[in-house]
Parts: sequence; C-alpha cells; structure tokens
Amino acid sequence: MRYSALSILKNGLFGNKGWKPAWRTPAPKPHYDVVIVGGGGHGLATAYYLAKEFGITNVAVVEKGYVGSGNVGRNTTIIRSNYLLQGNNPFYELSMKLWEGLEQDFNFNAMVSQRGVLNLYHSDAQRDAYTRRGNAMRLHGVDADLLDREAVRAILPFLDFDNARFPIQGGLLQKRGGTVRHDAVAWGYARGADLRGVDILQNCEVTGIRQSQGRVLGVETTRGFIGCNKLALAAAGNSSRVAEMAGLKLPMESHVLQAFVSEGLKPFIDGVVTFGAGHFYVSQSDKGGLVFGGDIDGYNSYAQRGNLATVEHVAEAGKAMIPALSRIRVLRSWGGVMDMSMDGSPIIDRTPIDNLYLNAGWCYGGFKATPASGFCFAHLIARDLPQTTASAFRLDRFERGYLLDEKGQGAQPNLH
Amino acid sequence: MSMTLRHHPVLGGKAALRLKDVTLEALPEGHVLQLLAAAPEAGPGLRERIGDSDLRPLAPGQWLLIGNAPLTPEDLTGLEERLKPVADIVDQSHGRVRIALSGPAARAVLAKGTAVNLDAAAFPVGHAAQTLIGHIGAHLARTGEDSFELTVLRGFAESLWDDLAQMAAEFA
Amino acid sequence: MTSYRLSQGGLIDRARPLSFSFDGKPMSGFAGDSLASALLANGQRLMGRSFKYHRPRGVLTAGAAEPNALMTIGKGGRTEPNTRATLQELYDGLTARSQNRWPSLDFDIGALNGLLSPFLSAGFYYKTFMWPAAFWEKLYEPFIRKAAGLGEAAKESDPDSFEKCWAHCDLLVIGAGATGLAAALTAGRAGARVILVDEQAELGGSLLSETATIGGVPAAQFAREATAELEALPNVRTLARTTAFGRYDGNVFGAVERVQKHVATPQVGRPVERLWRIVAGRALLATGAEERPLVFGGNDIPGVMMAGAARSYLNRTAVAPARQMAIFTTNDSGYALARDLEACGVALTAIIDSRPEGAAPGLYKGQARILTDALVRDAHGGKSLSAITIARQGRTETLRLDGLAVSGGFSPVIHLACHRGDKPVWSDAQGAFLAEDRKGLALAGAAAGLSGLAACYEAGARKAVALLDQLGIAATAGSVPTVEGDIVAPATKPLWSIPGIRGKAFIDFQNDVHRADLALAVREGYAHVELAKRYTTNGMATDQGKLSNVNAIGLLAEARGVSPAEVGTTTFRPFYTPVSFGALAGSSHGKHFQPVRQSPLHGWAKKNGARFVETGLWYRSAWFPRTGETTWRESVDREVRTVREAAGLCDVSMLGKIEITGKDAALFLDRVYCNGFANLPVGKARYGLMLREDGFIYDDGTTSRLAEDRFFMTTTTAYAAGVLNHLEFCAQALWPELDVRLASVTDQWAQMAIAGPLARTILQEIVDEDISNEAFPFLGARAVSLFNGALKGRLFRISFSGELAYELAVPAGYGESVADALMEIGKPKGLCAYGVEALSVLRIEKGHVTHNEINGTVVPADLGFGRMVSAKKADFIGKHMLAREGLTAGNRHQLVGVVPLDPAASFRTGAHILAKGAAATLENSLGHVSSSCYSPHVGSTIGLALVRAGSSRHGEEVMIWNGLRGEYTPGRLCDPVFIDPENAKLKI
Amino acid sequence: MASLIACPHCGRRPKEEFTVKGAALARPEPQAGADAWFDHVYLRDNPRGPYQEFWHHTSGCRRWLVVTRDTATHEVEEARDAALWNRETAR
Ligand SMILES: Cc1cc2nc3c(=O)[nH]c(=O)nc-3n(C[C@H](O)[C@H](O)[C@H](O)COP(=O)(O)OP(=O)(O)OC[C@H]3O[C@@H](n4cnc5c(N)ncnc54)[C@H](O)[C@@H]3O)c2cc1C
Ligand SMILES: NC(=O)c1ccc[n+]([C@@H]2O[C@H](COP(=O)([O-])OP(=O)(O)OC[C@H]3O[C@@H](n4cnc5c(N)ncnc54)[C@H](O)[C@@H]3O)[C@@H](O)[C@H]2O)c1
Ligand SMILES: Cc1cc2nc3c(=O)[nH]c(=O)nc-3n(C[C@H](O)[C@H](O)[C@H](O)COP(=O)(O)O)c2cc1C
Ligand SMILES: [Zn+2]
Repeated sequence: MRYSALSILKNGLFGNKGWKPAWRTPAPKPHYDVVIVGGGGHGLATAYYLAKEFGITNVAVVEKGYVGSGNVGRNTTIIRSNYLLQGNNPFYELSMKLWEGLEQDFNFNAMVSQRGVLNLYHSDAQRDAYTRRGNAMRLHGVDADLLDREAVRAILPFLDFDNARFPIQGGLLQKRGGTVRHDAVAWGYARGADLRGVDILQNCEVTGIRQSQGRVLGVETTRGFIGCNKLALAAAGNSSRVAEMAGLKLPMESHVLQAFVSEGLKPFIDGVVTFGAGHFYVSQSDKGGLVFGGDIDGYNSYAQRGNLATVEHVAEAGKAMIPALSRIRVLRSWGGVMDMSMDGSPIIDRTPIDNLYLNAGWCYGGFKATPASGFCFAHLIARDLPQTTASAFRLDRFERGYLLDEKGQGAQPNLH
Repeated sequence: MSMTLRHHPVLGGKAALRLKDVTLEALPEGHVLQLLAAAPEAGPGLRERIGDSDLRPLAPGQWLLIGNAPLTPEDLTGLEERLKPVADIVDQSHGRVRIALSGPAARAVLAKGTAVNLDAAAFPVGHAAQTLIGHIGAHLARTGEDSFELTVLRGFAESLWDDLAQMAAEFA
Repeated sequence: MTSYRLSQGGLIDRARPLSFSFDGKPMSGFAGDSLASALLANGQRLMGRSFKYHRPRGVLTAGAAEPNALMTIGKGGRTEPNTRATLQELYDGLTARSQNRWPSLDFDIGALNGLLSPFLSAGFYYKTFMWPAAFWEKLYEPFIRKAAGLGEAAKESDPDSFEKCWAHCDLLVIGAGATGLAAALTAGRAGARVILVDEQAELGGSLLSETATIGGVPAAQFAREATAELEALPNVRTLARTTAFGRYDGNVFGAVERVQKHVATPQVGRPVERLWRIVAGRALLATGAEERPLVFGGNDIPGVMMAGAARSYLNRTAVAPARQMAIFTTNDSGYALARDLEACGVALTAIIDSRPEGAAPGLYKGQARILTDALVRDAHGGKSLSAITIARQGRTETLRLDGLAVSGGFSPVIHLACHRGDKPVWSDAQGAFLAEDRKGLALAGAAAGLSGLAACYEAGARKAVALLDQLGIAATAGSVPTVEGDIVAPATKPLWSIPGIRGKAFIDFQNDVHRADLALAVREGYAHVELAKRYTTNGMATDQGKLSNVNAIGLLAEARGVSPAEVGTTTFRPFYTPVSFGALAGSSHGKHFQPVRQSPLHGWAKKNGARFVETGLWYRSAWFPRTGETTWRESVDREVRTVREAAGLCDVSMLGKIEITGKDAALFLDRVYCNGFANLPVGKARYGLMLREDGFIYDDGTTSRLAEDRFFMTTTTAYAAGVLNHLEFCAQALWPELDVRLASVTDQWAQMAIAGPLARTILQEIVDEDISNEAFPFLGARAVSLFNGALKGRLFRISFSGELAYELAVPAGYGESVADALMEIGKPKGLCAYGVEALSVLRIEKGHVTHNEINGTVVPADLGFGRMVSAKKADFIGKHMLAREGLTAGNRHQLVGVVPLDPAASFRTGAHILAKGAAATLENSLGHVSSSCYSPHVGSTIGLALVRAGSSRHGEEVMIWNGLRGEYTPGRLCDPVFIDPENAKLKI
Repeated sequence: MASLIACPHCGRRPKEEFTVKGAALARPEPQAGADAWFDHVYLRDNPRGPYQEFWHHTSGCRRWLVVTRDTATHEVEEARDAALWNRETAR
C-alpha cells in the first residue's frame, strides 16, 4: 500500500478503516539466506538494502523487543557528516546523501530535516580544531562554514554571549546537517524491507549461535532455532553479548547515554547547536519539545537509564549556553545502551568466523550512519567485499594499529 | 639585592562575612603540611613525633598538619627529620587556603555543597573529609558543634569564597 | 457563568483577597486558591486549547496530572510556559495567559483542524508531505513547526536564583496524605531522621479535600495538627511544595522545592527553586492514587471534570464547578462527591453508575436520581458543557446540565517505584497496575491500592515501622484515630470502552489522542504498547499519561483480545512532573558555570596590563599590550623580539606540578616515562615523554631530581589533573609494592619563566647562589636561596623558547612580590612581561610541541622522539603496543615545519597540506598544520604540521589548503626547528 | 551506578567525586607477548551482570578502588582499595 496525500484522503473518507499493517507479523521460517540480529535502524536498513540493492530477499531480521526498541528509538536524531578522518568522512557523507533521498526511496516521511548543525567554539584551540575538521569536510565536498561570534549571534542572539564563563567565539556550521524523526526511520525501513519480502520477527531474542566446523549454522532464539547461510550482527549496545555467543571478544564496552525532552514549546530554536565549553546539545522536534543531551554517564551499563549527576551536568551546560532555558521544564529523561568502541569509530567487517558478519561500535553517533551503515553492511554481506567508504571500519585495526580515533583519546571507551 | 618581600594572602582582602546565622572568615595563611606515609596503613608514631599540632586525616596514609603560624625553613627541616622514616612532608602552606564557617546555619550552608552527611552522629567534631563543595574540591573539618574549616587549593579559594557567600545569603 | 465561589467553607483565607489577570482580564481570588480554583471561582471554565484540534478545554483535575489547564505565567525572564494552573498557587499580581490559540482563546482559528480530523489521524504525517521533496523544509515543516508546541518560552535570561542541596535521612516519605502523615509521625516519634515531602502547597494530601473527621476533628484540621507536631520534631524535616521527581540508584531521590514560586517578587538571596538530592536509608511512597477518566464522546468539553477534583474544588477552595451537575462513576467514590455537592447546595441531577448493582446499600442518603447499569455515551456543548446522553438498557436519555464529574476508578501513583526499571504488575482484583515493595522502598495507602482513610493511616504507620526495623530502628505504630464520615470505595471492574459513542472520545487529552487513533494503531501493526504510544503520541504530553496510559492499555487489551497484564505499561521515567532547567542547573550558569582557578601571579599580570584568556579553569595572561600598540600581533611580536634580544618574564604557574617522593620514586618514573629516569642525577632536570598503555603519547614535561628520593614533575596545564590520576593509578593499582608518594603542588608554587640572553644577569640579582653556566649548567635543577636568604625557591634551567632560560618557583604567596622585584630589576635591561601568545610563538620557532601536536594519535617517532624510547627498559607504560604495524609504518603523520613560499603570504592552523599540484580531495590530504604563528625571527608565518612521511619530505613544495577561508598558500615543508638547531643558545 | 559509591576510606560519596577508568584488569607481565597485551589493552568481556572496574575517588581520598557492580542493576556489591586488590587478586 503506497502512502500519499491521496491515500490519506481516500482512507479518511472511509473512517480510516482501509489501512493495512505497516509490516507483517510472520512466523519464523526454518532457514533464511541471511539472518540479521537486531531490529534497530542498522539491522532494518541492512535488510532493506540487501533486498532492494542486492536482490537478496530471503532475509529475516530478528529483534528481541519491538521494532525500534533500541537506540534508533531513543537517540537525539542528529545527522551530520562533519567528520575529520579519511576513514570516516566519506562514509558519513554517503550516509548524508542517502538521507537526502530516503523518504521518496522508501515511501515514508521520516522528516529528514536539514536545518543545520552548529558546533560552538570558545577558544582558539577549538577554532583551530574546527578549522582542520571543516577543511577535511570541504576537501571531500561537504559543506562547512566557520562562523565568527557575530555571525553566530545573528542566528542565535539568545545564546550567552555576554555573561558567559567561556565566551562563545564562533562556530562550525554544517547547513546540510539536521535531524530525522527517529521512529520513522525504523518504521520506514521495516516497511520497505517487509514489502520486498523480508521477515521481521519481533519478540525474538537470539540466545545462542549454532556453529559447526568454523561456520555458523543459525541462531537459537526464544522462538526456536533459525538456520541461515550468513549471519549478520547489528545488535548495537548488545554487540559484545551477541558476539560472545559465537566465542568472540570485542574491543568495546557498553555504556549508557541519556537523552531528554522538554515540554512542548512554540518554535524556540531552529537547528541543532552544540556547546563547546561543556557537554550539551539541543534541537527542537517538530512536535515542539527541545530534544537534548550531553555526555555519557561514564560507567559500563546495560540498564537503559542514567544518573542524576549527569542530568544536572547537562542542565548546567544547557543554561550556561542558553540562559533562557531557565524556566523551561524538562519533561522526560531516558537512556540508551551503546557499544563504545576502543577508538570511538565503528566496525563493519567480516569476523574470524567465515559466514559471520559484524556491524557494531557505533558509540553515540550511529543514527546518522543508518542508511550508509545498512547499505555498506548489505554490500559486505552480499559481495563479501567492503564498500569503499567503509573499508577502514575493520575489526583487526586495533591489533594492527590502524586506529580511527577522531578524538585521540585512546583505548578508553568512556572518553570518546 | 635587598627587597621588601610581601606575602599576598589570597583571601587577604576579604573581611569576614557575618550574617545572622552564619559567619564566614578567611583564616591566616599559616602552615599546611601534607604528610605522606610510605604505606596507607602506616601512621603509628606520627602523633609522638609531631607533638600536639592539629593533625587532620586526608587519605589513607596522608594527613594535613595545620597551624595558624607560618613555619621557618628551619622548622620545616626539623619536622622532616623528626618524621623520617614514618612520613615525608610536602609543604602546602601556600598551596592551601583555609576558610572557617560557623554559626547555627553552617551545616545548612555546607549541605548545599557537599554530599557528606554532616549529622553530628555521622560527622562528629574532630572529623575531616576531602570532598566536593559544589564543583570545588575542599578538605572539610568539623572544629566544633557549629563550626567547620575548609581547606582549599589556593587557586580556587576566591571561587569557593564567593560560592559560600552565595550559599549563605539566605541566612542573612 | 457556570462555576462560582461558594459563600462559605474551604481552606481559603477570605480575609486575604488577591488580584490577578487571565488573558488580560482582571480577576480576583483568595490566599489558598490555586490559579485553577481562582479561575473557576471567576466563572472562567475555558482555560486552554488542545494541541492538535485546538479543542476548547477546561480544567480536568486539581493536581499534577492536569493535561488541559496549562498557561503561561509571569513576564520577561520569569515567563513560564505550560504552567499547570492546578498546582500554581495564586499570588497577588499573577498574570496568566492561555496558550496555543489565535487570535484568542474564545475564538481560535486552529479549531478548524477539528473538521479535518479524518485526515489528521494518528501518524498521518508519516504518509505524506513527501512530494516535491524540496517542499518539506521550505513549506510543510515550517508550517508544522509553527502549529506544534504549546506555550511560548521567553528568550530573556532569568533574574532569579536557583540552588541545590543534599539531605540524608533514615526514612523519606513521599506524599503527605493520611498515609504519609501516619508514616512520618510514626517514624518521627521513634526518633528516626525523617524527611516528608509533598508537592502541594500544604501537607495533608486528600485530607485537605475531605469532609470526614479523624479523631473527632475535620480531616484538614487533623492534617494541620499532624503537620505542626512534625515540624516541632528536630529529627523531622517537612517539605511542602516539593515534588520528588525521580528515584535514582543508591536510593537517592531527586526532589524540587518551589521555594518562591508562590510570590510575586522573589526575595533576593533565596532561590526560587531548590533541587534536593535526598539520600534515603528507606523510602515510603505514600503518593496516593490517580482517578481515571472515562472514555465517552465529548469527554473533554469544559465542565467535565474528575470527581475527586470536583471534591477538592468544592471542599478545599469553596468553588462549585457548575450549577447543575451529574456524576458518572464506576465505583463508590462518586457518592462522596454527591454527598458533598448536596451539602454545598449544588444541584445534582443524577448519578450514572456503570455497575448493575450500584453502590453499597445505605452508602448514599442524598436526593439525586441514581441510574445504575448506565453509561454516559456522549457529552455535548462547545466551550461549555450543556448536556449529556446516557445509555441505559438499550435506551438513551439526554440530560441538560453544565457539569459532569467522572470517576473511572483509581490508578495508584507508582511512578517512583518504577524509575529503576521495575515493571508494574497488573492486578485484576484492583483493576490497576501495582508496584511491588523493593529493597529500600515500599508503597502504602492509596499508592498500594488501599482505600479508606483508616486503612491508609494504619498502613502508613505499619510500613514505617517495618522499614525502620530494616535499619535497626525500633518504632511502634500506635493506634489509628477514629475516622467518621469516610466513604470507602473498594476497587471495581474497570470500564474501558463505551459502545455507541458519536463524538470524539479522548484518551490523551493534551495530545488529542482519541479512541479511533488507538484503533488505527492496532490496525496498522503498531499494537505493541510502546509502538502504540509512539505512533499515536498517547502519554507523551506534559502529563506523561498520568490520566491516559491505563485507559489506553485497557483499550489496547480489548482490541487485541488480551488482558492488560499482557499489554503491560510503557516505561515510567523521570520526571514525575516536569522540572525546570533552572532547578537542575542550580547556580552553575553564566559566570558561575565553572569555578575560576587563579594563578598566584594573576595580580602581577593584571598590574602589567595583561589580556587574559580562559584556559581550562584558569585565566592565563595572553599578551601585555603597551600604549601605542593597536593590535594583539604588535604586542606579541614585540614580546617575542624582546625575549630573543633581552629577556622576558612569563607566568607558568598553571603547569601541573607533582612532587614524587619515596625510595622507589626513580624506579617509578622509569616505568611511567618511555625514556630513562633512574639514572637522572640529583640536581638535574630531564624532559620526559609519558605514553598511554596503547603506545600513543599522553603528555610531556620536565622532571627534576631534587634529592635521591624526591622528584619534582611538571605536566602540561591541560593534562595536569589527568597525569596525577594516572600516576596514582600506576602507584596504587599497578605497583603498590613500590614506595612512591605523590602530592600535587601546583598551587604551592608560583612559577615564572625568565627567558632571554639577559635572563641570568637579571636573575642573579635575587638568587643568592652562583648561577653561572659552570655552576648551574643547562638542565640544572636545585633549591635556591633568594633575597639574601629571605626566601627559599627552586630554580630550573630549562627552556621552552630556545633561549637561555630559567624557571623559578617560589612559594605562591610571595609570587607576586618576586615577580615585581624581577620586573623592577629587569626593566632597565629591557625585560618585559610576556604571555602565552608569545610563549607559543617562541616554542613554534624552536619546534617544540604541545598538545596541538601531541593530539592522542602520535607516537614518539612521529615527533622525532623515536630515540627517546628506551630499548633497554624491560617495561614501561606503553612499551608493549608500540611495535604494531600501524604505529611503525613509514607513511605515518610526522612532525615537519612549514613556511609559505612567499614570505608575505600567511596561512593558519587547521589548514590541510596537499602535494603541489594535487587535486583538492580528502584522499590527497597529506596532513594538517597543527600550530602556526607569525615569526618575527623568520620574518614570515611559520607552522608545524603533521604530514604523511613528513620527516623525509623536508624541502618539498606543497599547497597549504584552507578552503574554509578561501586561503590557498603555496608553501614548503622544512625542518621543524626554525631557530638555533644546534641548541647553542641554551648552553651559554 | 551509581549515585553513591561506598568508598572504603570515605564512606558513601556521590558519583561526581569519582573518575571511572573501566575494567579492573591485572596488567600482563612485560614479557607476556603481543596477544596478551592486545587482549589487555583492547578487548573487554563487557558482561551484563557483575563487573569489576576501576574507580578513582578523585575529589575525595584520591585512592583507586576496584568496584564490583552489576551492569544491569547498577547495584554495587563491593568497593575495595586497588592496592589491596592488586596484592590479593591481581597477581
Ligand atoms: C541517548 C542517545 C542519543 C543518541 N544521539 C545520536 C544522535 O544524535 N545522532 C546519531 O547519529 N547517533 C546518536 N546516537 C547513537 C545511535 O542511536 C546508535 O548508534 C544507533 O541507533 C545504533 O544502531 P541501531 O539503530 O541499529 O541500534 P538499535 O536500535 O539499538 O538496534 C539494535 C537492536 O538489536 C536488538 N538486539 C540486541 N540484542 C539482541 C538479541 N540477542 N536478539 C535479538 N535482538 C537483539 C536490540 O533490541 C535493538 O533493537 C544516540 C544514542 C543514544 C543512546
Ligand atoms: N481506592 C483507592 O485507591 C483510593 C482512591 C482514591 C482515594 N483514596 C483515598 O485517598 C486517601 C489516600 O491517602 P494517601 O495518603 O494514600 O494519598 P493522598 O492522595 O491523600 O496523598 C498523596 C499525596 O502525595 C502527593 N504526591 C504524589 N506524588 C508525589 C511526588 N512525586 N512528590 C511529592 N508529592 C507527591 C500528592 O500531591 C498528595 O498530596 C484515602 O482517603 C483513600 O481512601 C483511595
Ligand atoms: C527525539 C525524541 C523525542 C521525544 N519526544 C518525546 C515527547 O515529546 N514526549 C515524551 O513523553 N517522550 C518523548 N521521547 C521519549 C520517549 O518517550 C522514550 O522515553 C524514549 O524513546 C525511550 O524509550 P523508553 O523510555 O520507553 O525506554 C522522545 C524521544 C526521542 C528520541
Ligand atoms: Zn575515598
């Protein structure tokens, strides 16, 4: 069923009784060509592109909860391609390009909204770091603008320019950055994949990986054994646990990141702004809530909830950046569990086990990567060759010393 | 070359802040010595070697020795000799600044900064703890039922003073 | 006018009239009124407009769950959008404005959306607005964004202050109704440390709205007497106007106290809100129960109200919600309202009771017509209720009236019990979700599903005893005072759906989610409770589903043919009610966002006219302009030249300084630095590189040996704290067997660099010892006597600038005086003060690195320090990862110098380096300029850069590419040392 | 967790006073070999459940602790001085 203004009109006139489920609820088949673990953005996008771009449709996505119950449904929805390193930037720009045509592609309005991402700087050193970054972007043909203080003031006059502990000196702006409606991404990919024959199996937790002679045979799940020719892991915050079922130990830790939404407000702030003198970033959803967040809590966690101290830190930085936030009330806080990798960059690679593929380590930045991650992972699964822009995301880079460390923090995940 | 050397106490310009229920005052920059024992569990014999100076626990195997009078280099060497081999001394007389907080509201003021439970049962007179007061680290000692002393890094002293003054404002 | 003030009764203070305004209209109320009760008393039942359809809305509740009566109060920086009129106390001069309407509350164009509602069903926006693609950002989205949101926030800063506080107790009691008061009294009398919080302006909970008597006195009076007793106990702290908003790990509760939200002009020196972090030994939730609305057509029309709320307005604030009322109930509690309405003289047309059997016999003695086995199917009216249609035994009947009170049963308020992930359990008997007692926390009273004042009181006391017992505190429950006139309402079967509804039947009032939306969600496959929430937005408004969630779950259960237990709830999360940024931020904002760390030489720098720059928490002197100098560059160039030609003095006090003692100190340093330290002679300093365990450089600095077992380490300013943490880690967690003791002495010493050819001459005037090159050669380090023995300091002959230079450390309190003295001595010889800008130029000219280069991705060899890495040592931090292929590869980024081909041209840090003639692509980027400056010595801009295989590229022509600024500068790579490569100047 | 960590030296203190480093792992012997070192520096068990990690009481006694904490419930089971841990467990 195609979505359009016309279909809304037609259905509206008949009591909205004619709508069909966005995706089916099939029973698991005994065997698939490809089984993807994780019905988050990446798993669903992988299934979608496997079917659409690589013609592999005998695919199941197994999800332990409901579609989008993981980080795709709990992130702060920021998309951008302002990466520094050669191993990263082209990949994220590919993702941005895919976002730009996504909705028409999968016939679902995910509200891809390029209202700009502005990173503030407060010191010469930060300015220089942003200059380096902005130039890396420009070199790859990505839009980037370095704004001075007055240019920032012109866009956001209500930031604290005059009484700040760390005065704002300027900012790096990516105009094509912005936000996307998180849930709609999961739903759009799920619907798109389902239409092409992919089985989406909700409430189906993978509890074991059956192997024989160095090959994966399939997965044990709460809904029985499901066989497959190829097994693809896209379990975001639970990657270590799933990989462990295959005997792999990964270079990552699971950490909790909190996010927040305020009460609904009339338009307050248009694009995304990040504070350079503390941990805070904010945007306003199309529904009117200010969606914001800060740094990770800093300790290993699988609990999907955070700590009051972090809440306070975030609010402090928020009010320091925008004094007018003072009387705005925060409605809800929640947490998401992400795999924080040892260099802050992701992994899309084969594993030492022949037909086992890994997509993991997205830290707090994998939402923006969703389309490219799905596309590149599908490419790897289908062709057994990395897609060029994702060729640096190797699993053995730690052992071999080819790290992708944008922040230079080293092998301590909670510092990335 | 002979010069008149002037000592600049960092809170020297601050008059005591006397509010109705709480008083805030900068204490003289006398001496603050950090005593470091070889092992955390060391410490016996310390008291005998230093006499009845004000010795406040800082961390396992570490103490602050505090007094209102500055020490001469000779005093310091003497102490160092006496403490060997039990503990080493690092002179922090200039690196740490003390602020006294007293009055019936002193506890309420501090509770705005520290998570240490200041209940008399949990933190009796003579107790000390290194802790955060808001965003600033300080060593907190209870010197009386209603009086406390804070020892803070010199660089943060003014900020801590300002914060305390703000926290005390409602008790004016 | 339909609602009105009763001539007598209530807890309001009729002697204290207050004036306020609503949408500019002047009105009046009394002390003790909420904004909502005052509006009702003024006959203002229309209080807001809904989110999507702009339906006219009146107040539905009298408490925290209010979804409709949200308004903007205050002015300027005190503007508060979305304020619940039900919890806002009235004060004199309060200004309130309605929201989400244009041009006015009465006449709102947005209400036209209601006509389009068939096309605006749940999730419609996911299905359209996709063509043409460019229209989304230009047209559709801006329109949607304007329509979205409720109140409008101010863009001004807040003039008032906020603060935070810690508190500790044995027992935290949340909610001060009968249950909470009983618990607090029991625990307080036993001597336990008790904190009792309640979000209402006054303690008492539903007792304040109650007409029953307790111990022979009216319930409200009982509450006041109990409060007085609690306030007199030194071990009890009572906090009214305080909402516990979250339960966190370790039984820490977040609570926010509205200290001065009920006054027109907050008193200066006191916060308007205070954030409490309460560390509770044990906690008791006595948070009561939320009455559930019923889902019939038009259930949102102003004049429809929760029965408990109607009781509260009537009894507590003496306001009649309407003139002609009916009650629609599924349980006995509706009859309590019936009794009270009649007592107040409000006409009661009928009680519509969904139960075939009706109320317990003898419970109700009033006059109203009672319709059992009956349902309200639809309510009618526009901005005010005018009639209801009742369905009973297949027949319908219409009643004309202006007020309808509803009670669909009760949902215990269990939020806080579920914040740490515990799932509530559906109870068929209670027709509600209940939470279980957990370690550290229990529930009692209505929050645990109990009804009846006596039962609640008894339970509160009993649970308090049990919780204290777990802490080893003995308490006794005492006897329950006699309760008279209480109508106890046992749980009844929930009523989810009502057949035959014509109008819109709302579930989530604020977000305009109605019954058909949920049905659609199920039809489209979003039937999981979490998906249904997200697809319809049910429960996502400012009230977080307090009224709507359980009804939605019941309806989903019916639609899916399962029990509510199987549907389950969505996740309870903080905040119980929304909390302001102000409260969460406390005083940490503006200039007080972070503390200031001040150098002991700050005063000296200020006197010398320094311009300061924030560096971490420090303020560092950046440059020292002199009269006539108009740009910072002029001053910096002069300072640099002066240092190279005469001498300069720079404040380096903010370098991290660590004293390391103990008999294994040297061995320890040998393990934490990649180069050797064990053989460092006493009296010498050495430059050290500290690696991370992964082999990359962590920090650098000099360490001097002051005695066999005493070292003095300096770190960079930025990494001072991190290095000490790291060293402590090594000493305590890795090698506790070593005798090594660490103390930060950063604040103990004022440290100044005296650099330049005349440095020695100047310094010798205050240093008592001989500091000639022979007596005190390069890298000498020793204690010195100053001013003829007046002061002891430490002197290090080290140089960041490449000139003859020293760093002198003196006790911080004397720093300013010593610097003054040096300036006085040095001035005639040309000594100047120089700041970090000049320092940076000097070090770039010399090719010295900082964290611009040590950026966490470089290994020693990248910076030309390969030979410093000891091959002899069996172990040091970082040794074992260094040999990896990627860390030794020839094309790694390595340190080089870079200059423009044309000396008049310049470039900046952050520019990329491209091979000459190479296309401008990221693949072609060879690296970047990590530091740059104008070098008076070289006479052009110079830079340090990290460039692929850079050390073998000296002499190569490149393009210095800065597309961000449109600057493309042809340049040449060169040796990174621009001055005195032989280090001759250091050794004179 | 945690809102509060019971420092064995200072008593219960809030998270703000601590710095977390990550898994409490014994450092391999210098000659342990590349695989052991790689495993030590980069690979983590990352369990859901009880977990030992290094916490530093930065704004308190400045001792490094080994905290045993459940990563699913955030319940802290034990916090002990890292030197003690090192002597008794790590070797
Ligand atoms: C608070 C927060 C804010 C963020 N903000 C941003 C942002 O602004 N921009 C950005 O780019 N990124 C952001 N991120 C990161 C981003 O959300 C993630 O990187 C990304 O969503 C991860 O990919 P995913 O969507 O596939 O993950 P998920 O949605 O988490 O998908 C993984 C799925 O695997 C399932 N699963 C796990 N184990 C099993 C099993 N054994 N069996 C079956 N299924 C299993 C999970 O239930 C889950 O649904 C944020 C993350 C968080 C937590
Ligand atoms: N069947 C039932 O479940 C039921 C239903 C309705 C009423 N009742 C009656 O209500 C009374 C119950 O008394 P009770 O003491 O248990 O409840 P209560 O409603 O009298 O008191 C609860 C109090 O807790 C406050 N509160 C709730 N959450 C809070 C939070 N997070 N922070 C601060 N304050 C918070 C409320 O504002 C209220 O003042 C009895 O009379 C009982 O019969 C029972
Ligand atoms: C971008 C974004 C916007 C959100 N806006 C709201 C909102 O307006 N109201 C609300 O109640 N929750 C909102 N949420 C939070 C969700 O209710 C929910 O807490 C979150 O998706 C995590 O799921 P969980 O709380 O069920 O674990 C939002 C979440 C995201 C990611
Ligand atoms: Zn401690």
